[in-house]
Amino acid sequence: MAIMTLIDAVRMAMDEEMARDPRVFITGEDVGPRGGVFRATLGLHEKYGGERVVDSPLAELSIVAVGMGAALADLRPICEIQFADFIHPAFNQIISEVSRMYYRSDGQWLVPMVIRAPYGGGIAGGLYHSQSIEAFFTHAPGLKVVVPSTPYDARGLLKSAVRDPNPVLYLEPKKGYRSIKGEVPEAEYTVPIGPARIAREGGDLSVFAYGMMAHYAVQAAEKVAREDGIDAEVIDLRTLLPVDKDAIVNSVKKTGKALIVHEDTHTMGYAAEVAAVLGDDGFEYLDGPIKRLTGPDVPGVPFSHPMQEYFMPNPDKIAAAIRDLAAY
Amino acid sequence: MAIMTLIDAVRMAMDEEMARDPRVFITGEDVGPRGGVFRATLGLHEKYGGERVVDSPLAELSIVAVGMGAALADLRPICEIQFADFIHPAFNQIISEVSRMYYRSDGQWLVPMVIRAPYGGGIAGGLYHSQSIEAFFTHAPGLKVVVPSTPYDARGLLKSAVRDPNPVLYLEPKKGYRSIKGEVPEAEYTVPIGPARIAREGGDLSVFAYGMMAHYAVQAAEKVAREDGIDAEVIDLRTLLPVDKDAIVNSVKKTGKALIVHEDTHTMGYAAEVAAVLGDDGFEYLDGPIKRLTGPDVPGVPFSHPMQEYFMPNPDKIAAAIRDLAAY
Amino acid sequence: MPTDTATRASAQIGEQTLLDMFWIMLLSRRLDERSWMLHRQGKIAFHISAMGHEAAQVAAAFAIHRGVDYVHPYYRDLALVLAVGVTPTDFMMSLYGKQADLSSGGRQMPSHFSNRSLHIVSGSAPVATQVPQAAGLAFAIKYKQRCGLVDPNDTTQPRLALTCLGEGATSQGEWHEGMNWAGVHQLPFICLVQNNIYAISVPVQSQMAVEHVADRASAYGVKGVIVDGNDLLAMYDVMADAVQRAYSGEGATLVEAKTYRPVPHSSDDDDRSYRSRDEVEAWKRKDPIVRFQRYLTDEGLLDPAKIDAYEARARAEVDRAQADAEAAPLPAAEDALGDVYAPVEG
Amino acid sequence: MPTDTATRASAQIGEQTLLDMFWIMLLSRRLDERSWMLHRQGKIAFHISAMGHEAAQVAAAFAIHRGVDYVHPYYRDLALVLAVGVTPTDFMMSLYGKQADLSSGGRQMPSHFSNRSLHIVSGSAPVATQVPQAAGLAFAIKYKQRCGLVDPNDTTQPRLALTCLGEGATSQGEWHEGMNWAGVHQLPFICLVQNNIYAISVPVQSQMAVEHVADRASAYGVKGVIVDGNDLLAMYDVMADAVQRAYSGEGATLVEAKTYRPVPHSSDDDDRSYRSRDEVEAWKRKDPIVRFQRYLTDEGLLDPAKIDAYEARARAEVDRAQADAEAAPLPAAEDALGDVYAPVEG
Ligand SMILES: Cc1ncc(C[n+]2csc(CCOP(=O)(O)OP(=O)(O)O)c2C)c(N)n1
Ligand SMILES: Cc1ncc(C[n+]2csc(CCOP(=O)(O)OP(=O)(O)O)c2C)c(N)n1
Ligand SMILES: [Mg+2]
Ligand SMILES: [Mg+2]
Repeated sequence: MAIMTLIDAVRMAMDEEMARDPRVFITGEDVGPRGGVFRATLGLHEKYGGERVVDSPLAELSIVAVGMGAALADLRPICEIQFADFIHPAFNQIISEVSRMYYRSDGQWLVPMVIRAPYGGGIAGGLYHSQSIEAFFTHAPGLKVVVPSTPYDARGLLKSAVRDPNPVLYLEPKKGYRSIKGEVPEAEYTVPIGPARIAREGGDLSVFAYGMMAHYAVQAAEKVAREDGIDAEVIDLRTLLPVDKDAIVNSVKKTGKALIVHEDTHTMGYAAEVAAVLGDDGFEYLDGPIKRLTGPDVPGVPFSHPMQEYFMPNPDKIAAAIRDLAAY
Repeated sequence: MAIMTLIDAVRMAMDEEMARDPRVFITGEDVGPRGGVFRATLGLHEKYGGERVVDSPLAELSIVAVGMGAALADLRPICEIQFADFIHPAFNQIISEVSRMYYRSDGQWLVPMVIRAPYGGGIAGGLYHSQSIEAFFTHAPGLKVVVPSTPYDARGLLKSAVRDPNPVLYLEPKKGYRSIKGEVPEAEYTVPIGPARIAREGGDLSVFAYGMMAHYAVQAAEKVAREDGIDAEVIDLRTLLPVDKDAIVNSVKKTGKALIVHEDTHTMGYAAEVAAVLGDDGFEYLDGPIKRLTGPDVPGVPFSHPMQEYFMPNPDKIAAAIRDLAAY
Repeated sequence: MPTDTATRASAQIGEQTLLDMFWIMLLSRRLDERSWMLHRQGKIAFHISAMGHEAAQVAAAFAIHRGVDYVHPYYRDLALVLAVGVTPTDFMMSLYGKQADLSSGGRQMPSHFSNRSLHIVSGSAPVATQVPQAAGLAFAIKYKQRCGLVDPNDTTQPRLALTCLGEGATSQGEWHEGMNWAGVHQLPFICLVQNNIYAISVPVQSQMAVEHVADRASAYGVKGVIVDGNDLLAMYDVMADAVQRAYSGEGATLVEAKTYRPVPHSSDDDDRSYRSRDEVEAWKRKDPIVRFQRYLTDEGLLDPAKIDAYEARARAEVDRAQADAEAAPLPAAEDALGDVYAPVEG
Repeated sequence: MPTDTATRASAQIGEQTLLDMFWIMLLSRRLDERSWMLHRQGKIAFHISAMGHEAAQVAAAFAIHRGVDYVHPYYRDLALVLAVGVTPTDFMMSLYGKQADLSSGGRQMPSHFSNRSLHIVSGSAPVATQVPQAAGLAFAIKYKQRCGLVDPNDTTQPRLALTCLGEGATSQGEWHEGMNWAGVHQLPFICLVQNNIYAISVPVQSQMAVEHVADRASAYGVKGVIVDGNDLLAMYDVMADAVQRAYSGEGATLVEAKTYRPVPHSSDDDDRSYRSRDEVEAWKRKDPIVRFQRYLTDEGLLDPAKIDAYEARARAEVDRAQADAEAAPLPAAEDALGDVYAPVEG
């Protein structure tokens, strides 16, 4: 077991899959000699050559569309979107094309591709380098949306994504690229796409989160356990689409209360879906209102520090929300 | 009072606003001599000339972006997207630009524009001529999203949209363009963007809907009133963003039960937000699970009749859901 | 493309192939006419036509390795896909939204062609999305050759990607980006623009400030060629040259076929608001099928009796296709739920 | 553009204006250098530089009606916006994310310029989105003139829209669509591409298969011009011509300024992985400010003493701007919530 950062685990997964399957290639802006602006592909151009690690033009829709075409021809593209904020030009390709091809062709044509995108705030990136984009893409049946929060999962889920016959949008919590460290076995493994993970067991209430917020939720849970004796369960959702309804409902069956946390803005954020699942399938188990702790309804994460901090959820805000809910 | 179709009311609103304000112009594909593929702009090219009713290139992102630029220069564009399905190429412009300009410029720059788009299924349009797109755009603070369901509202809300200093996405339920008829006064009026409308008062449970589904919900409510003595309240949400939380919670305060209906697919559809609002702010009033009746989680509305009917909610399905919920 | 008649690629086409090309054009036309009629009869919900474009499409299909090279067509490509191997019955099944519709099982509207075994890629409705995808198909071809996954000379493998669209659709950013990839990576890629001078009602002058779509090729370092799309042999010559360039690694070609749609945009359209009847009639006189039939007659390959035989065969095929489609079952309602995710192995 | 020296537009520039142009370039450079230093000192989070691009930008600004014509800049346009009227203090406020940041109140990262009273439109980070918007601004100018909302000769009104971007950003569909509108509607629009041969690390050869971005102009029926962007006077000539075309209704111009960025892409970049130090050094020798300073010295407009005076003034302005920005308050945390919707009247 080695201790590894999240971004190293991402790179390791790509390296392994490229070594394993000559159909796997990478494209995106600056992924070549530069190794990506976050260095996720560092060394891969040197190792696999310019044929398989391809600097794309500065044009996201075609990064995705060319990847899709290559996937139709049975290659296994990994397309990097430099920042999740810049995926929007590719929206039409992802929504109208990538996610619908299998269905619209009656199961004839597969699109086995991965779209990787660093997402999230708290990094002084302002409106356009901080976005959470999962809400848009979890409304796209046919697509899978995955958000790893640990190096272990980052490696295992990305390997599963590359091998999945379906398109996978793989969102990497970039604030944690280097700050999140964790154990990663040397031996190969995969983590299945689909099931959520219990990040901390608890009986008093359930906190649902993913990405950076899964860490903050665990920190907050530890804090309220220490300080208030509240025993919160933390569910790291990991796969956002398809929704792991069982994991969501089962936790609340046990705890009776739910707090959903994300850094994305409030209205129509992913927490709405979790809340809606609970409001129906979990209704009988609920002992309190379903709470959402999210970014506020503003057009983006502001740059300047006080406003950014105001926007972002953090362990203290989560702990406060846990206490309020526990007291209900 | 004249009886008018929904599309005639839309056209009337544009005509009036163009006559009233020389800054109002229309652009979009085929909006000129052809009068739009649905004939929403019929006669306007003749009346106002090619300078003010402008056939655009076949390119949605620039229809929106050019409209935005013109709005920044203090014109009042009405941009037509031929089918809501084809708005996705403009996603980046709408999400990153149109909806964020006012915030990112600290209130300096306004984007007073309207984007009209016929949306919705049940018209044998298949995946790409049947889409509901409100879920994507109600996650865009800074934008307003409006869906009229009656000719009266269609005229009044569109006039408000044209005069609004903020960008408004105006979604027209195209299946009802000609089938929905209603009274429209001769005198001018506007309908404010924001408040929902009680389409049918009732005390037993609340049905939330919009667009074509608001009509179906009323039909279903009349049916269960007649056949089962269930007295359902129907709320036509009309403005989806910002969310009219008060109207949602107040209705359930009265009825204790909520059914949310839309024709869009299930996961992360707009019903999730309504359910989430109720799961928190409405929790204390709930006497039963929050139910969603929606299209299934498939990539689009299928073309062939049996599959399309299976996909689409209709008055019978809504009536059945009302009965189930009432019996809870 | 050599203009010298003898060395023209079309001069090498065998007689039977010329007749086959004629046959596909005719079959497409009769199938198309029947579809319009079925729509008028209220039997089908929608039809969109290839009429007037048949020569451009059939020549394009015959110039590639049909059924092997990738084709990513657009909704107007009925004649093209028939030439590649789609049958009138396949098409009729989609018109009627029947379960046996090979392209989508009735999920898509008609004319959203797809046939995986023929290497016809499923298209959507938003125009031009197929262009960067086709660049991706072409990218994969080159990738596989260069990374040793296939033998570049293996003719059982796709060696180019052909995609089609209308002139209006070139206004989309999608087209720009696809063309740019094709140019930067010198891909085995052919973009065939069928310029019928209208995008629904919008004339080409409101669409672009250049006279020819092919004028845009140079912006991508791609070869651009203009051709009379109603002249089957000229069209074949241009396509054959583009195919040769693709096969030999010389890169991408943008072919602009000048043509016309003598009928409304689709069964939902009424073209009287945007063009004169005189204009339509003038173009009808340039009909590509009439023109090629005349040529074949002049060459002694066709005569009235043979034409009658082809016509009878076309009618029979279209009749049978219609009958088969009408007799075929609709999809089950629950088929709406299928094929959202492919199963994960292992 | 006339090449004859005497009739060149730049020959008409008055001496004081030449010195003003020099001054803005110098001020931009010194402000830019200070910003890099502040980043190294950990005082600011981010800087992105105009270095090397100053001549292209300043010439562009001086050729238009500054503060009146619309400018929709990109993140590299520090010298351009300074020339239009943004102050070093304004810029420093944005570097420090202070409440007094005029462009965004601290909401945006630095170099997302905006100033409504100067007609500088707020930009975002996704590249090229400003291009079709600028076409919209130009569309509005023409609309207002043609619909009688303004007098075309009223020089207090904007008469053109200028937008800028890098060569890499022209790969975006957004650019294609904006250029297309500008061409179809013959808009008073200037697109200035600052071609510094890299998009972060990606060289222009991986970006496009044409040698010059200006080669793309013809695809839009737009005039394309290539110019040495490090030659202020040549740049001014080209821009003056483009402005004249815009003002007189002749339509849009694509200006490609060949230049170089001698520093990394931004404070987050390290350029050693993608280009040689030799290349960078060679370009540094073509520095546009050094070059123009030499020219002005040769012309007798500058001498070492005058240069020292400019340098001292620049240092003082930058010092004061920094001090003012450091002393200014941050936004309140709750300012995060403001300006989501403008209030509806009546
Ligand atoms: C993105 C998008 N916008 C609008 C439409 C609606 N639409 C369908 S075909 C068409 C015109 C296409 O014209 P052209 O590209 O010239 O092809 P043609 O039909 O003339 O062969 C339009 C506007 C669409 N399908 N996709
Ligand atoms: C849509 C989008 N994708 C990616 C980025 C990240 N990015 C910022 S600048 C840049 C390179 C721009 O290169 P170029 O257009 O040549 O301008 P330059 O910076 O060289 O002046 C990239 C890739 C972005 N800002 N927007
Ligand atoms: Mg056309
Ligand atoms: Mg550059």
